[in-house]
Amino acid sequence: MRNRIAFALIAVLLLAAPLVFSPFRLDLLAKYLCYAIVALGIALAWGRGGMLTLGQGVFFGLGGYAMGMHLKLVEAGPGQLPDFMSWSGVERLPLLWKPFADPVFALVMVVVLPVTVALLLGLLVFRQRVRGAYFAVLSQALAAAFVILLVGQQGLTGGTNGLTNFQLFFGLDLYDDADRRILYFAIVVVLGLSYLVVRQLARSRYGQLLVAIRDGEDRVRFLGYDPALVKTFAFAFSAGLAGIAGALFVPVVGLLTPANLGVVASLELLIGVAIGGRYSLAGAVGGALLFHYAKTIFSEQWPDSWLYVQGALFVAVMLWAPRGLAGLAGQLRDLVAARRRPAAPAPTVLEEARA
Amino acid sequence: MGTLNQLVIGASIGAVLLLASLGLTFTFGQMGVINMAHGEFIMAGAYTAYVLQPLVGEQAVLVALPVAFAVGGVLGLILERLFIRRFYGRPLDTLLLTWGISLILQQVARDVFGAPNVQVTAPGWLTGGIDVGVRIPYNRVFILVLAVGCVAAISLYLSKLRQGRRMRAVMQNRQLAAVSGVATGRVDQATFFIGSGLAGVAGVALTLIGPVGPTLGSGYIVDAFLVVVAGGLGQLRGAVIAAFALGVLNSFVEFWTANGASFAKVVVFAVIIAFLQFRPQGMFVLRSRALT
Amino acid sequence: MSKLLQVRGLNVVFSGFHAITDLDFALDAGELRFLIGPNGAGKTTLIDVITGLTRPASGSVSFAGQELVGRREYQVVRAGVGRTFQTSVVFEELSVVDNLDLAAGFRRRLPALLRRRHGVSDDVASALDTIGLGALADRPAGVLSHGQRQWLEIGMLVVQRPRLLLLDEPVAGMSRTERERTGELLQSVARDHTVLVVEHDMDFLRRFASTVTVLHEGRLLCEGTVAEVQADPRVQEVYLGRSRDELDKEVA
Amino acid sequence: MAATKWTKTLSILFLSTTLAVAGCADDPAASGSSSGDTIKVGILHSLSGTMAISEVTVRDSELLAIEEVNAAGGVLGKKLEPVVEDGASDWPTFAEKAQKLINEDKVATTFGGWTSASRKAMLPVFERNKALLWYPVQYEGLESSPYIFYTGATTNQQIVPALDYLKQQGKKSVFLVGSDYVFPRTANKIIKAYAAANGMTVAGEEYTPLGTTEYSTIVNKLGQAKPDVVFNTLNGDSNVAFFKQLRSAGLTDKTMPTVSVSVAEEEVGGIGPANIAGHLVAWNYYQTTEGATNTEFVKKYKAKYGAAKVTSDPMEAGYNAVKLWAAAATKAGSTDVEAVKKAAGGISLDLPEGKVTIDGETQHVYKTARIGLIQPDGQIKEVWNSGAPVKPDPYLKGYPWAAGLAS
Repeated sequence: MRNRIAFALIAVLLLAAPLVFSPFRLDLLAKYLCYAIVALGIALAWGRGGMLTLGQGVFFGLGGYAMGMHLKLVEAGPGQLPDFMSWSGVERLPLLWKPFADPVFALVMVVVLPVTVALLLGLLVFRQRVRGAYFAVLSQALAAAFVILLVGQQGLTGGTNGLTNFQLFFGLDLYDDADRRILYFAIVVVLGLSYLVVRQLARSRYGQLLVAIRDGEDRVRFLGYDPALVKTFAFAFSAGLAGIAGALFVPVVGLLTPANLGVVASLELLIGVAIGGRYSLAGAVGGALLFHYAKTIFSEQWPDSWLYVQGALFVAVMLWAPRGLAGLAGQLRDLVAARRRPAAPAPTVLEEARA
Repeated sequence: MGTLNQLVIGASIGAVLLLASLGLTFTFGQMGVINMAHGEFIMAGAYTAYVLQPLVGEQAVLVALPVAFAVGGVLGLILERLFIRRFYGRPLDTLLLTWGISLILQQVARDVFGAPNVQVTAPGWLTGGIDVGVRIPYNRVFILVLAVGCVAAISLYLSKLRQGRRMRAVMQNRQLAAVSGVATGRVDQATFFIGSGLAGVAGVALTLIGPVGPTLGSGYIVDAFLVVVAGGLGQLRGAVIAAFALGVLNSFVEFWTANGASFAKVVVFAVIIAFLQFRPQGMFVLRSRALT
Repeated sequence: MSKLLQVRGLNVVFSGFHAITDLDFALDAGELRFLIGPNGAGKTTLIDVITGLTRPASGSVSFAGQELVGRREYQVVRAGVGRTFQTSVVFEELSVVDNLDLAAGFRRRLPALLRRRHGVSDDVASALDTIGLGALADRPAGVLSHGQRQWLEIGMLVVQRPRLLLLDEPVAGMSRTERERTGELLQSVARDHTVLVVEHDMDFLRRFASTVTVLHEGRLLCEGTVAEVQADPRVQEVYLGRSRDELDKEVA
Repeated sequence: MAATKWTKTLSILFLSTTLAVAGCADDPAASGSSSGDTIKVGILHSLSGTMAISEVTVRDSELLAIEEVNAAGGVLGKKLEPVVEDGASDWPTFAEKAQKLINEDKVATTFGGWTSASRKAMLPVFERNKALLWYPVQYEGLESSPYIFYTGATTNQQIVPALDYLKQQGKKSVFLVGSDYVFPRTANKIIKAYAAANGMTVAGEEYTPLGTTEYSTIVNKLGQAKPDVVFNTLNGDSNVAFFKQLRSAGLTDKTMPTVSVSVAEEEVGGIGPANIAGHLVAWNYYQTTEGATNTEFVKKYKAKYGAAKVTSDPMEAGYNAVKLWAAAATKAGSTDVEAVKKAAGGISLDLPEGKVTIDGETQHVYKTARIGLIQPDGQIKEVWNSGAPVKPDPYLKGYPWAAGLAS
């Protein structure tokens, strides 16, 4: 019951935000909410499933590019080329782009593209029991390789410039503040729905299975489950969420470039979750909002020291609050309990030490 | 002709990769610690050469090698004592922790040495090259020799010295080593000191061929980790083979395809994923009966 | 009557070391068999091979007419072979019931998995009853004692209704009363399952075993009732040909 | 997870965020530019991240120019008040900060950007808000936004003159090496068209990802192709690796001359003058460019930021941007964007690079093209110039061979 009240309260607050904020700040909030959607997926894959994905930007990008390509084609009008193609010397619309003129196709691809890539990578690596640090390193390499691929195909992808300059989003005029408000509401709704779905997933038997795999993958294997499939599903699900977030990010921010999905961007998606608390969905959402908000504030006030702050955040959270802000309360409780019963074996969080 | 050239070039790319990843085979391979700040230790090594330059003059690079080993080693030791020590068994948390530290170190370098690249002059005797169809610059030969020398020194250390044997013992079975009277904490410190020291040495070598700036290390870190992953945990020969294989692969893809440099990176990634399909633990594995 | 489990000509080699050599081994349905032998005899390795964890150099393992060699671990489990490990692994963050439910649900398809657990299924309830952890059902498994964990593990096996249970040193590290409880549990489980137990504890063996197989240096040494085996001179040599000290260590 | 725990956490996290963001919403900065006795102007460059190396110096020279304008009485009797924001080498951040400068700080104009990507990211923001951006770096052309003034060179003021120079020097074959992004790709397209029309051959074309530091293979390809000259559009760190590895492979400025369009005095320091001395660059300004205005500029710059600092083309173009805007606003008698735009055309000032005139039609500036030779001391000596300022032609309409490049 209390959960529902809190959920309703937050929903009301988010829906009331346009009354308080200037359009500029509302845009920023909308952007943070996109990151929060990604955070939900990371909390599922990393917090529950123990898969430290350092390449979530790739999925964010795939969703974003699927959407961006569609918007670019709408912008250009039928039979016309998107602006960047003309200055990249492309004369005919590449085959890859053609189906994206269809809005339904583009929307489907927003989810299908990232999910497919995640399924493929997941099945390949998880079946071979590549996990833990190895998986983290590989997912990071994926992000690095993906960026290089995007940048290298300038005629197809806009290169480093990425896709920019969108004015229309499914009938919304992105130059108009009222229409942008509608976009904001849409994002709030998507975030709310994503939250509910991930929560259901986390509480289901599947969610328990995922936690079990995180804490003892081999043991689960001897219970007759195929951990590779279970993990791949969670990984693909988180990829799908990232894709949706990327697709919403494009109209909010008005552009998408490879820099938004590279190694550093992917890590930034992760650190919000770490700060908020990877084991708590609400913590992950809150952490993502807080981190990106802090990033905006710091880079406005003390641009030179942002790296120090960001670095210190990583260190402090890992050192003193590995369960994030959401875990701090529990940590304090454990601490008090440990004082009372000095020898109490506090349950520790297991992670795979070896690949 | 072209093939031979590219083999030679591949070997020299491999030597750079090997040098950059050698320290990681210790810290990542032996201790399971993903040290994202490894790249910044490389950077520290490079800046060591820069700082020594006005004091030593032309031979700064040579003098810098041992000094950078110490600088990197001490940085690694501090990192281990202050932080990593508390993180054993939590490798993924270590990754994020050290990423934070790497950001801080980068900004420190920016504040101390300035954002622009600085210049380290190579000693005169390293400026020439040998002609074998393709010209192999002396500085590449130097890097190759340095890499091979480091590998030789490490394998000697691991097999012949008592300290080194302890290190191997801890790596293979920490608990068993601990109950057999090995001070694992001491060994961890030594491992981190050497691993980070090697990063420092790599940094000095990299001043010969590339830029010296605050982001020097971050350019190598992903590749270096890939080498260790492909080579297998804690496997010196795995890392050596992986580094040279990736180097040669890189040079061939880059040579035979148009716009190859971009393409090569993608191919290398794909090949590693494919490779892990039949060698999921990397090239060489330690057999163990433990569950997970 | 055909055997439930039939191991033929098994060889396992770990980088030059022969862990198991030309082993033939069989188990009838409904049997409770103990597997003993000094360290390095190949007991755990045999279990590893049966459950797919270790790939043999040669030989076959047929279970109820199906070949197990070459299958992945989870496929072996689905064929009806369950096992425990020397160090118990239960899922500490999940409650005792959830642990059992997880084990019971390994044949569930995805849509069923995606639902939350409502109530306790009959299988889980009866397993909970068998292992005697009913009072702790909703506590996280992390708070259980060592003995309770082992029982929970056995419960997690039972609830999967396997045709063969492989227990690897179930009473290692247990107190006297815990061992007693485990023995009773073992007997009740053995009533309707085929069970193979790897055990060092001679006392436990004498109290609860009927037939015993002795392995030594990767080969089958002898097979028989407890009394037969104890009387076998080769077994005495293997065990008693050492100092008393070593033997104590071995059986502790 | 205990249910109540996360509920509390979420509420607290969210409330704190909301309050904090709300706090910002009534930032006193939103007071507007026309009120009070100052005029706010935005400065938006990367102060952190990979581009900070280059962009910080441009910010510095822009601040110097603002100081000078203020010392001379300001604009329309009001002092300029710079609002500095960090683009953080991240293109969406550029868009975000541009929006902030326009909406919250209500700046009269903004000086900013370096990379093509940052400009493309900001362009829609300025067009949407009908606000003004002054972009101070040489770029790939093919653009003429009504809300951007371009004070760096477009292609016909840098690349085309460099090609003219090479042709005049009798170079027949050219090898193209560039970083993989928009400027090098566009520049190379132009070069190929030029070569085709002028009897030159393109011996090869190679791109490397930004930040690449391994050039042995490309150097090997250069050695085999043996072109007369290498046209280098590499950016940033890659230049250091490229020139070091080129030199150690035994290819010198004599055997493998190069002409670079992204290497200025700043970069020469990092590459090491010994590694690059004797190679060519193409810009519109060098620290050594003759003239009293430049002597004064260099003196003031060093006085403010340190004697060891060098001045370079983009810094000078940033400095120019401030001066040109101030002149336009003064002429318009207002900081209103449309009025400034209208007044800007034809404004001509004597600036460090010489006479600079705003072309009202394209909103670019007339600039003198200069080819320079890198000296062992790290300075660049001019060896050729176009004689007179070149009229900007971002779409290369005046060059028949370039027809079809900009479709």
